[in-house]
Amino acid sequence: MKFEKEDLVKLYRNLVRTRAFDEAAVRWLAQGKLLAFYHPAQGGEAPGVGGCTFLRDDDIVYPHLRGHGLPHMIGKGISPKLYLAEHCGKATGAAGGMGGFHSVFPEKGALGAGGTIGSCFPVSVGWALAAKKNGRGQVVVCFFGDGSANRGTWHEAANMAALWKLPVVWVCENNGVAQFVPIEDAYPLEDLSNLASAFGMPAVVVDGQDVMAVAEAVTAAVERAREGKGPSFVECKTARFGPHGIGNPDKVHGKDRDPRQIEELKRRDPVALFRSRLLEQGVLTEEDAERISREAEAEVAETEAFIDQSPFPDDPGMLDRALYAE
Amino acid sequence: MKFEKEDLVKLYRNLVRTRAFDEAAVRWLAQGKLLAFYHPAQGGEAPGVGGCTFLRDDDIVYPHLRGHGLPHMIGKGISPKLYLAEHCGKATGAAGGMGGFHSVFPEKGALGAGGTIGSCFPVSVGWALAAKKNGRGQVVVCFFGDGSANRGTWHEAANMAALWKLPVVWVCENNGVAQFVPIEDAYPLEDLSNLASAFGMPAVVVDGQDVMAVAEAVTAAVERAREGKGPSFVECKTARFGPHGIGNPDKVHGKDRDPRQIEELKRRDPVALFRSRLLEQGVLTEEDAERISREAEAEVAETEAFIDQSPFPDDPGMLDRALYAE
Amino acid sequence: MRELMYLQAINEALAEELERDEKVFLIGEGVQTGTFGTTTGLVDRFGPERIMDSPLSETAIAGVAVGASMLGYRPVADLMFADFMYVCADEIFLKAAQWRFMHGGLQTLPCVFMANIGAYRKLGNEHSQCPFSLVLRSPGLKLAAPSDPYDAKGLLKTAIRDNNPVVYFFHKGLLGMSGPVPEEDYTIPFGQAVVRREGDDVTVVAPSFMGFWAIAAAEELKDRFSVEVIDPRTLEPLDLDTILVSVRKTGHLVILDEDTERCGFAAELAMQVMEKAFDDLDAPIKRVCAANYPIPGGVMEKYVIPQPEQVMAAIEEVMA
Amino acid sequence: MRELMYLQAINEALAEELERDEKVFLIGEGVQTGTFGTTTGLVDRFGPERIMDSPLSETAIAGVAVGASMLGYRPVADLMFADFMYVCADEIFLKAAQWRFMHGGLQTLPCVFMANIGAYRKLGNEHSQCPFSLVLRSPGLKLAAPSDPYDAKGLLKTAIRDNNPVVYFFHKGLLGMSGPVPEEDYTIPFGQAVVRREGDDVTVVAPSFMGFWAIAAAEELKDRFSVEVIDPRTLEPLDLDTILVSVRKTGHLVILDEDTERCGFAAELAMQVMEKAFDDLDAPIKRVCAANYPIPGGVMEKYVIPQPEQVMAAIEEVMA
Ligand SMILES: Cc1ncc(C[n+]2csc(CCOP(=O)(O)OP(=O)(O)O)c2C)c(N)n1
Ligand SMILES: Cc1ncc(C[n+]2csc(CCOP(=O)(O)OP(=O)(O)O)c2C)c(N)n1
Ligand SMILES: [Mg+2]
Ligand SMILES: [Mg+2]
Repeated sequence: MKFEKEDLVKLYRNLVRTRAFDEAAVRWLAQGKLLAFYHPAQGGEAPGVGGCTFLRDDDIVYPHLRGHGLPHMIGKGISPKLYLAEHCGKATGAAGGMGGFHSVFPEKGALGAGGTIGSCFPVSVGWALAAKKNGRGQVVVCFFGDGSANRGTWHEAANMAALWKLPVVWVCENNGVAQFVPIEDAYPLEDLSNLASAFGMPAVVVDGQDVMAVAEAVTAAVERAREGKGPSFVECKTARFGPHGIGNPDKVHGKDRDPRQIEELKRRDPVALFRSRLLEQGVLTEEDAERISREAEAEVAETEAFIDQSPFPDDPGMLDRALYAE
Repeated sequence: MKFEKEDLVKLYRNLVRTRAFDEAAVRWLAQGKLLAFYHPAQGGEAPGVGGCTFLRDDDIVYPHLRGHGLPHMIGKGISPKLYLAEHCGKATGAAGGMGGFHSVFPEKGALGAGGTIGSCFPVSVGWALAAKKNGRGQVVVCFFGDGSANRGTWHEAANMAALWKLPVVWVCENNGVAQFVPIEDAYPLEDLSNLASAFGMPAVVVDGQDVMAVAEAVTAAVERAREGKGPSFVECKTARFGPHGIGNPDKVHGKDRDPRQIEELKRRDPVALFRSRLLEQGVLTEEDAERISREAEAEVAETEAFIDQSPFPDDPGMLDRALYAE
Repeated sequence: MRELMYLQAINEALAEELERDEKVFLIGEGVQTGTFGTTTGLVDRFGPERIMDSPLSETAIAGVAVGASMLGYRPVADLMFADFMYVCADEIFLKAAQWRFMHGGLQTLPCVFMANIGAYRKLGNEHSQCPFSLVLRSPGLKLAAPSDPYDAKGLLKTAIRDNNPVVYFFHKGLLGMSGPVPEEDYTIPFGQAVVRREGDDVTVVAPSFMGFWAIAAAEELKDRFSVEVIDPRTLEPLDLDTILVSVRKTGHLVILDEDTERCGFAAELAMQVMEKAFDDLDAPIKRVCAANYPIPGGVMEKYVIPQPEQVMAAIEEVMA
Repeated sequence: MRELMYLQAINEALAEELERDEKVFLIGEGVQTGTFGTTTGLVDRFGPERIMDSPLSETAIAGVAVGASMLGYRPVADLMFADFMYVCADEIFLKAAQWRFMHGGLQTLPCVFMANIGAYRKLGNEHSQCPFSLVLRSPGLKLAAPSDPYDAKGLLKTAIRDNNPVVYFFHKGLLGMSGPVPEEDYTIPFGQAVVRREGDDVTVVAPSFMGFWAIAAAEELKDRFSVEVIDPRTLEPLDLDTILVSVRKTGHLVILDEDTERCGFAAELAMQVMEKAFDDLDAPIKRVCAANYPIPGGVMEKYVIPQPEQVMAAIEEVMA
């Protein structure tokens, strides 16, 4: 795929918006406005944003948990407003305030996500089988972490997808750690893309801090899937700048993660990297970049106002309506 | 490992005994003497017999379901008497008549087996971790079918075993079919040994109808594991001569398996193949071979008499004693 | 009316629904051949794209049911033995049951999980369970458990047309049972119990295979007690009204349940009856269930799973 | 006596048992760090071979517990949230629970599955369950559910020394609660309920976190009713005797259960009481449980999980 200028700007804008909303979510959690817990995306925005921004509306995304799917939803063109209202427990939220961090936007291919890590794989295969059956050329893109890749669900789903040449792309957001466990303690090889070889699936490893590299690799894999050639695997080497979840200590082996390592990681901030690249290439001017940041902040402010004005749900009748369909 | 003459004779004897007991089990099921169901080993005896005959007594085996573990138990030096008394529901059986097709012989490294296919993998990893911890040089050998290899339990267990270099050998008895589903409809590649590459585990493919080839490959893998070098994968290409279970139709895709294919398979009968090899090499004479067969039949007859004379259990107090340990 | 075996009735229900709605498909291990005969022959008519043999991967099979149903398909996932639900428990009990609810009720998941239940075949603990309460403790699922060919067909058709995940349990002891099944299209609404035998002295509620013994016991005891036998047919939704009407009439209740006793359907139903009709009860409710053990292999099975004598004893006790 | 927090009591129990018996080891995702503080710091004392961080693989973790326990080890598998038992259900409910039994009782499987239960934190359906009945429907497992630091320590030590698979549920709402914990070694026998508050009018059985509300309601209503509050501490084995003695005294029973109502512990206990003490009951038994829905995220949670007002209302109703 050849990216036009507006594609690059869109990609950048989505990255900036993701970062802005993610920071807001962290703030809101501290204020007690955002409910339950939050697992920030910071440092790991590029796989979701890069992997989703150029999908079709009817392509289907299984978001990874980082930012509770913010990068993926923003990439997919979904305004985070209803999602965040939901996460703040408001009646105006995407699930009427009873989903917590769960939201769906079916018209944009966001059909939800589960809370057990690794449950993404079998459900994605179900979506992909439906996509193959209906012949509309939809592709499913399933995002997951290095830790998620330890779950056995991967094996069954990957096998089935390869066997039946289903239109699904597996995008691994390998940030080298699963909550408190570094990948060296969870997988014996260097690259998780080796998992694909068990099923003869094509696999690539890309710099997951380079949003364009991600976009290119995922786009190629999506095209392949759309042509009926079956699944492939894209491993994005990415990073987690902070702790797993807000409130968790940022430790491995019971010890603080090495601050120098984190400094190192932060030097490859995906937003900053892409910003300088676009400035360098003259795709953006400093003013453009600042305007994009300002717009993102305005969008956040507008979202916050919307959330603040929204009531909490208070209708127990919702429960029955949500439990069973007619 | 260099096999001495007596090793070869032992291997042959175990093959012949396995076949004799397996045929007896089929007979007994038809007579209503053997309870529940039976999945004959015929055609697929070599992986279990070859893989177990040269293990240490304290090496641990997870038997595959073919023959409900007969090849593995016989290989492991366990008399099938108590196992078959159990399978016939008798109070003299290995589990007092309440195990059905489940038996244990802990002093011979037979710690039991589950009835959900694929549950062998996580339990084997538990055994292997214990073996590593206790430092006695025990090795776990886990036998499973091509169908079993579709289960996600494989992935979690194989990963953990490779990661922690556990002393376990994975022996796949690939007979090309899982109940009614041919392997082409269940796995996209030619060799299941490709599964090992996901974890950087060494893997070999051997002729599973050649009991010596199996014994050599498994012995090498066991030695490796015993030296602390971690798990490996042995794929044995083997066969199933009859239906999956007695009473099942022998079909794939709802159609009878091609009789020519079965004829083809039967031409490579592991017992007959080894017999001619040993006769050819002068390891056995015709008389030796016949004596071994007669002895096996005598053992079967003795076992049958034992079973016939044994009572059924009738003490409900067994239930409480079996449910919880003191 | 023509007679069909239970397994044929299931087969016919599948065939008719596959014919009626192209969104229906069947997936499972060896369904093209059919372990229990329930799916046999369908591939000849509907082809391998709709009668899908799958790898030995219950987790992925159940995942397919969950995922494909969200996109408008009506998958029927054949899990073979109900015991195997434990190997795909997340997919069935957290995903299928809860997906719609946890996302605010905006989606429908019209899928069916069919599985074989029941003991009495000496198959041991992992091929004999009747895990009603495993399903019932997960709201979001419906649960049908037919006890004859007529219901087997009618309930399966309803299950496939339902817009929610339905667990459909067919009993291995009933597979070969024959009974009348109309040729015309019919469905059986969920949540309608049926009174299998009328009586005035004692109510026996008996789902699935337990109905047999309820009827047998009623017959055996008919000179002493007039026994009313009720088959709930679906356990969720449960037709409590029919049961309450009966209990108000008889004042005595025995509940049969082939599932493990502890935290089972029998305890639940007893509690619901106590909550609604405590004053109508003339004696404590009795339950006859599988005792609180795994199901042993071999002949010891009889000490764990419900036996006909226990049913009679329970009726006598509750009437004593 | 010195005070410890509940999570510290758990941590200390682990430390003491790791110290006492070298066969004990801990395995789970990030246990070297500790999601709930319950395992934090242990790695410094016992090293990574005994405090084993594992891949994100509950199935393999549970498999390790099952397998290693057969060979004389005493693994403690930390499953993090109890909801995650669904992703390793075969290993816990068919293997751990049934392995000994189905092989004739010749082996012991001394392993512990520890997991965090409970709602009230708006964490949604997959991080808030309290799946008592899921465990109880599988005989072969024991189930401990401590409600204070003293019990948390004593029951965990008993669990680790028990020769059977034990599920140990600690409640997220209690983690930070402080209470007296002796310095000396002690264990709490399984199957001994404790009367938390004596009373004459009504018995309230309240496991785990529900004890709080039972006590609060008892206090609130003390001028009108004398409420006896019983904490069963272990649900299997269950100390039915203590409960029956109380019910025979009070004639009234309310059961609190944070698990989903349907087929739950409350129904089971009610049935057992009915079976043994029907004539001692002056009113129908009441239960207060999670309503038959998944647990919603956000504020809607309150319409599903038990609320203090419901406890009071149930006591008033049962006394009406
Ligand atoms: C089945 C299951 N096990 C454990 C958890 C708890 N948990 C949530 S996220 C997480 C780590 C995930 O790691 P990874 O997949 O690498 O994603 P990352 O957070 O690093 O992006 C864990 C252990 C869970 N939610 N579900
Ligand atoms: C979890 C689970 N799924 C399905 C079954 C039913 N079943 C028993 S054996 C078998 C086929 C196994 O195939 P394979 O592993 O290739 O072994 P083979 O019988 O060919 O030796 C099936 C589907 C089961 N027992 N457990
Ligand atoms: Mg990670
Ligand atoms: Mg096979």
